[in-house]
Amino acid sequence: GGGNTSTGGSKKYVVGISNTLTGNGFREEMICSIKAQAKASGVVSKIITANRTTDPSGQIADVRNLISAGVNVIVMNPSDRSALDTVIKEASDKGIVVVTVDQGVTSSQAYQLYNNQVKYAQLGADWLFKTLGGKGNVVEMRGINGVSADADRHNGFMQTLAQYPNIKVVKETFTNWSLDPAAQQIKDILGSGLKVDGIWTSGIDSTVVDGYTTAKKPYVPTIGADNDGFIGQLINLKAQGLGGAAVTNPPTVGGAGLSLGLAVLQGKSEPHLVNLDPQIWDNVSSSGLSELQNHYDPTLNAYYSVSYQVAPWTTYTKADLIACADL
Amino acid sequence: MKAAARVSRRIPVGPGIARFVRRNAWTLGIYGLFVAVMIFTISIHPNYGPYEIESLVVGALPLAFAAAAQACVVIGGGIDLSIGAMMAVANVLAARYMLHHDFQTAVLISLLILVGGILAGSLNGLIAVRTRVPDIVVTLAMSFVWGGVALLILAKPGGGAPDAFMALSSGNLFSPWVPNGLLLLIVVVSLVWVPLRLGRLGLAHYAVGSDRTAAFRRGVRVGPTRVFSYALGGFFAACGGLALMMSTGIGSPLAGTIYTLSGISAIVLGGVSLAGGRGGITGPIVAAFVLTLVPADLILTGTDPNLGQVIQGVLLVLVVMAGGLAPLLRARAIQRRVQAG
Amino acid sequence: MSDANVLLETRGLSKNYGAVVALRSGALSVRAGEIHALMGANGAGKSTLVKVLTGDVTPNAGVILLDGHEVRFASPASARKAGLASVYQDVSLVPLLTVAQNLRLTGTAMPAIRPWLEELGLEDVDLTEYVRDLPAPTLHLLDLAQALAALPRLLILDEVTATMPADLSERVFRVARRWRSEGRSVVLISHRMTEVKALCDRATVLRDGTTVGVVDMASSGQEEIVSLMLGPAAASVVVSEGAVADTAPAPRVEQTAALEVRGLRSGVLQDISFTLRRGEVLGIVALEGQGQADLFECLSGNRRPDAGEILVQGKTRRFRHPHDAIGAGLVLVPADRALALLRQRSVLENIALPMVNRLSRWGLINSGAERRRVRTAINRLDIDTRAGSRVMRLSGGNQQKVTIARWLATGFLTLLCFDPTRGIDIRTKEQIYRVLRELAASGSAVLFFTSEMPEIQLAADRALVMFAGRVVAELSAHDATEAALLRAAHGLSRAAAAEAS
Amino acid sequence: MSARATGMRSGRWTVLQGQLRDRPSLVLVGVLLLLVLVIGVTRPGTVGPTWVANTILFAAPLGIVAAGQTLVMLTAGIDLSVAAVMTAAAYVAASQSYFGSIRAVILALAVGLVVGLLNGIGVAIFRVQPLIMTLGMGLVVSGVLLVYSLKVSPEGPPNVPDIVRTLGSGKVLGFVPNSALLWGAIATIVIVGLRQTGYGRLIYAIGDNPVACRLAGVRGWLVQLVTYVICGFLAAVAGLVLTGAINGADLSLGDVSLLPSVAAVVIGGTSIYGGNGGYAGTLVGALILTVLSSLFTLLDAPDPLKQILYGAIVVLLAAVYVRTAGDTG
Ligand SMILES: Nc1ncnc2c1ncn2[C@@H]1O[C@H](COP(=O)(O)OP(=O)(O)OP(=O)(O)O)[C@@H](O)[C@H]1O
Ligand SMILES: Nc1ncnc2c1ncn2[C@@H]1O[C@H](COP(=O)(O)OP(=O)(O)OP(=O)(O)O)[C@@H](O)[C@H]1O
Ligand SMILES: [Mg+2]
Ligand SMILES: [Mg+2]
Repeated sequence: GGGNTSTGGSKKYVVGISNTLTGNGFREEMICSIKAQAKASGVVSKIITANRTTDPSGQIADVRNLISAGVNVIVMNPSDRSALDTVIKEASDKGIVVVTVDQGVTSSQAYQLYNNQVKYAQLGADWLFKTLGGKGNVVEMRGINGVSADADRHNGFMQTLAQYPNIKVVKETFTNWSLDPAAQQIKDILGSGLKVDGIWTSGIDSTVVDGYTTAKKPYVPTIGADNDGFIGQLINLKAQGLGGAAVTNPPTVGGAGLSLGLAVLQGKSEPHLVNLDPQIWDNVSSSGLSELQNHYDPTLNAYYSVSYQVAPWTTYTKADLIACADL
Repeated sequence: MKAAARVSRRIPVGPGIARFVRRNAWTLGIYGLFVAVMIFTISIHPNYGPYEIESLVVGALPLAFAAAAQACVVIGGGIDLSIGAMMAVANVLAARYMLHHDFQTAVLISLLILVGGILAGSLNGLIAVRTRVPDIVVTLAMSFVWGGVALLILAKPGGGAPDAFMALSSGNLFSPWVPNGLLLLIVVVSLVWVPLRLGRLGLAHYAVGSDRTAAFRRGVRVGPTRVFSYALGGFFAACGGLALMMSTGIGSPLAGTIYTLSGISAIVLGGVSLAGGRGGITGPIVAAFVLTLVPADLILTGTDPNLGQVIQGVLLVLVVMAGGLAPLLRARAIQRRVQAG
Repeated sequence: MSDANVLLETRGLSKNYGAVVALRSGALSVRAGEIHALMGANGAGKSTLVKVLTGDVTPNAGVILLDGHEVRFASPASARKAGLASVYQDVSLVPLLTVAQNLRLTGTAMPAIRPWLEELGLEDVDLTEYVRDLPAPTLHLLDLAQALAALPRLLILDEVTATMPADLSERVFRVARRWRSEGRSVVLISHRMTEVKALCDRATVLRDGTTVGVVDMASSGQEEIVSLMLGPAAASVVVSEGAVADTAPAPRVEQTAALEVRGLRSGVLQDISFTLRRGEVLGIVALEGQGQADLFECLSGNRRPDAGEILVQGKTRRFRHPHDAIGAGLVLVPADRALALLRQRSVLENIALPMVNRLSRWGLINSGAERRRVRTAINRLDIDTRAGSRVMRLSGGNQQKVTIARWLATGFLTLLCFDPTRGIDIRTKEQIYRVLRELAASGSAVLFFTSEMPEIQLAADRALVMFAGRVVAELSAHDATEAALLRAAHGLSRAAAAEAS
Repeated sequence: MSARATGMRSGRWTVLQGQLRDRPSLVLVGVLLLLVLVIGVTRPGTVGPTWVANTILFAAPLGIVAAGQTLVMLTAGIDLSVAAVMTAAAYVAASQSYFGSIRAVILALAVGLVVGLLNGIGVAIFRVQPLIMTLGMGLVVSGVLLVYSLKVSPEGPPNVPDIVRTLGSGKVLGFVPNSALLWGAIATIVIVGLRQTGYGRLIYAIGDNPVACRLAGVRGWLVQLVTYVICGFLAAVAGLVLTGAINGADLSLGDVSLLPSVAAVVIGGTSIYGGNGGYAGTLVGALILTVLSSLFTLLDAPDPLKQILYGAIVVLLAAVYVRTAGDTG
């Protein structure tokens, strides 16, 4: 343990970040939120980031290297539920606080803070099926086949589907959470003459709506995530007939996780598991619409998540988050 | 008169050692690079000890096996873009069938998986040989097939293995400075590769990679030998899948995908010629360790992770560039010696 | 063919590669205890017949009888087991293995091959050297030694002497004679009529993939064989070898120097100087490895000399790249066609390679002009372009012709030819001599190295003999008899050289 | 004595085979039509002008990036940095659109040129293995892009510039995609260029035998350098077309195109060892890959099975191709 340096009376901590997917908007925003929170906390002296595209085995090596580098707290987005248990134990044994964000792990030593992915899917699916009057053809556009988060969401989706016997899934695709495949799939589906009444997406949302726009087809109710572009579409295309809802999946769990970890370091007692419940903002109800309008920021990237803060954990400013300012 | 009758145009060579160095310059170079990176690591991290060594070995093991697998295929004149996917298949098979079993059963299952790897590799090779479709196309397509098979076996990450099995790579038996993973690697390589390298089959393997027509005329059975090189690749890929199992304790259908490309950079760095017939597997394995150490050093030095990627890319290019310069300088030196002599 | 003594007999062997018929109907009958020549123009199908015989490729039809029993070999290895061993035209040792490893691959025991290595003068060769580091003649000899170690009843030699200077060829012939004297057989392929006449008992002649006759060497003249090889129509065009110098245009050697070399040093080359005038064909003669290769490398701009000057038309030139030499008008036909050819590309692209940029207007190639120039060059050398969509499918000799045709089409001031007639059939040889004479007559200069000494008197105006990196003799065409050249080439006539200069 | 004619006695099949051997892309066109037929039969009503236009729209970026890849692979090289370049070009264009479309597009194309130039210098002058050079370059480009993306984000929303959007998803006469026209123009230039220009000839020549080129006075390094620059440029164009087609850009946009860009080339019959092949095959290869993924979207089968089927079909296609077109070795 140890490695704390005392500067000017206040404890200064070294923070380690482990992330295993690069070039992904969600993950980048997550890292930025950790940096912003580190800055806002005022007790962090240094951030060491292990950020590369790798697999659980690579992440284990990264975390071990963070341990060797003498960090006090590790915030990680675990690439697997159970693979990292051993290395988390190693870290905890050395007095390092480990916080896993975005996805859960089976380890009991880790502090966990994540969005409930099963519930994420259920919220959206339920809204969609209800909107369709419990009857009709839907398309399920999933993420990456073989990834836990995708499997969890699919489970949630199927559980909700079971309650609506007259809803039929006419097409299930994997977008790989990439724009190009999603765009191609929606064009193929629209071109095939398949009757589609609603679309559930696992987050590649505005691209799908764009597909409808360019094909000049009437919009169908669409579920997406809290991405700025999609939020904008829900607001601006409502008049053109686009109905839909955004389900929150904040990448800022990163900052929240750091906040949790620092609290533990400072001797506060915190729960080991913080489950964030996703919210749903639809563009039909007035409450939903006002949430959408509150969060929309036309200056942001289409896939920038608008869940800027995770209350009550994060304390940074939105400007710091967006600027991704380092310490 | 005597000089005129001499047939061979002999490049003047020094004693045996000098020639050994000349012929294995690249491999020795990569060993040297490893030592240099290691020294650097220890200098920035004075407490470098058993824990860090174990981290290095556990982290490098899957890539080392992937590199060994790719090296076998490339030396035989082919290339296998499905090695990552085959690793995934081995990984999910292990995770699915070892769950809730004891150590003995787990070992038995791994033996079966190794046989499966050999069969899968052979299938790749057979298709390439039989259809005469270029190796790169066959194995690119097979990477989809094996990827699909992995998903059929395990739809999402899961499964497990007994702790004792996992300790095969992460624990240590003799000394904390010598992790089991390293022993495992050494044992597998010396049991499989060394006898092969010394025997006629190994010779045939290199001969086919160097020049198929000539090898055929020398009496090598080209088709079976090519299949063999793929089978060997499959074997090491299965080892890689098991190594993933040992380090993570779970199976993931997407586990191996990153190792196809990184395996290729490891073999090129390790002195295997992509044209076939040249190189070995120790070079690539050491290269795998270098490729694992560099990101670790970037973390240890606290380098900006975004720049880290840039540094790795530049380093990769610079090393190969330096390696390419060496033979050039050597050729100059030889020319100068010829003039002197 | 009711010859009781027949060892091997083939009937109606054929082989096509796609639309190209390489061998139409190959009949060959070899007796025990004879040296049998296999003759034919470039592309006649000789090598294909050898490959089919020894299981290197599978025939489309036909039978092979060994001792009267039908056999079929799946690979050269199984042919070797049955007593047929072949040294192929293109060297077939694995380049990235050492010589010793190549021997192990074939299962040749060291004691079995040792005497043959000595017999062929290879005892000095370092067996732990990589094959790719050894020169082609050595490799052919190694290949031969290995074939001999299996003590085959039939030894097949496909143009192995083509790459060899006279002294090395003689070793091969010694072995062939010995083989015959032991009651075993040899099939020899060579385009050198004198070799064949001196050595062989009978010859089978192939034309366009078909066996057109078997002749007794003792009782038949060269004209008969040539007319069989080339067909009755073509044969009348060909005159006997000696006539070339007489019928070709008279040389008009001018006094202006096309090329002057002063004190050049590089590799084996020790201080060499000479002048090549416009309108002159200058021959270079040397045994293997006397610096001739280094000379040509330096002149063609492929290597920078360590010392000395190269003057082109009186001006000193420094070549950093062959591009510079070509720009100065010096072009090279290298010995090894593998160095010169784009194997997967067409004959046209190969020939047009150096001139594509010159034939372009607004970036686009003037294909009409290109085709015309290429066609003229092809016709001038009579290249068989049936398999011309890929140069590697051409027969060895035709590939060699393409390397020369390239410069005929492109144009040059001085032609540097390194053994240009290696592996070329008799008619084409004459064509090449004639072309060299014509080029000289039209004001170009030609420098050519040859491993066949009689060629000097046929084509050259003057000859330089090199030994140990120096010019040791200069002879006029008239004095350059084979005997004189050989003496000088062995370094025996320094005195004579001193006299000459 | 003129060269002997090609006329040989041979069956009709041999003649046909000879023809196919010289024009292997005909076999590929057959395969493509077969796949379209399968879609037409399994999902009646799908195949029509709109579907064709859409397919070409999505094949265009792939086809354009594969054009550069073809050139590089003909010189016996490979460019693994194309994905990063596509992404970078798209992202730069989107993030710079704020300052005007023209500037954005020029900067995006400049990214491609610079990366291509660096690749070319590494491969042609410093003799780094193309695979390693471009792999390393890919890492460098995406790393720099990441840094850049964090720097520019406050300056304004990344927004696909209008001309890029028009280029990527606009249509002429209502159904001919603009990107198809661009692709067609590039294809024409590449095909004619390879066949009819000195530079094109030299690309093949360098890939076939660099030593022979040197002896023929060709400065091979220059040819290689130019080829990598063109490849980088085309990758940037492809990135722009792609970002225009899907009206969005993120930091992994081009990743999905890397493997297909190589696959389209090899399926199209270009040898990875260089010197043999051409763009016509690649073009059909890109269409085949796009139609295949279309087919799999429309197919109702579990994803793992689809993947296995995809791989099996590609092997089968290639095998049929090798059988009919004859071995190219
Ligand atoms: N692999 C191949 N593909 C296509 N055509 C071929 C192939 N190999 C040989 N040929 C053709 O078969 C014919 C006979 O070739 P072969 O090599 O047997 O001639 P050769 O008599 O040995 O000639 P040379 O004296 O020049 O060596 C030639 O026209 C050649 O182009
Ligand atoms: N009239 C001629 N007679 C003989 N040879 C010539 C003649 N004109 C050109 N050549 C040869 O053709 C070669 C190519 O000529 P040229 O320099 O025009 O080619 P290029 O492709 O334009 O070269 P560069 O790359 O320098 O622009 C020259 O090296 C020269 O030797
Ligand atoms: Mg021949
Ligand atoms: Mg010019």
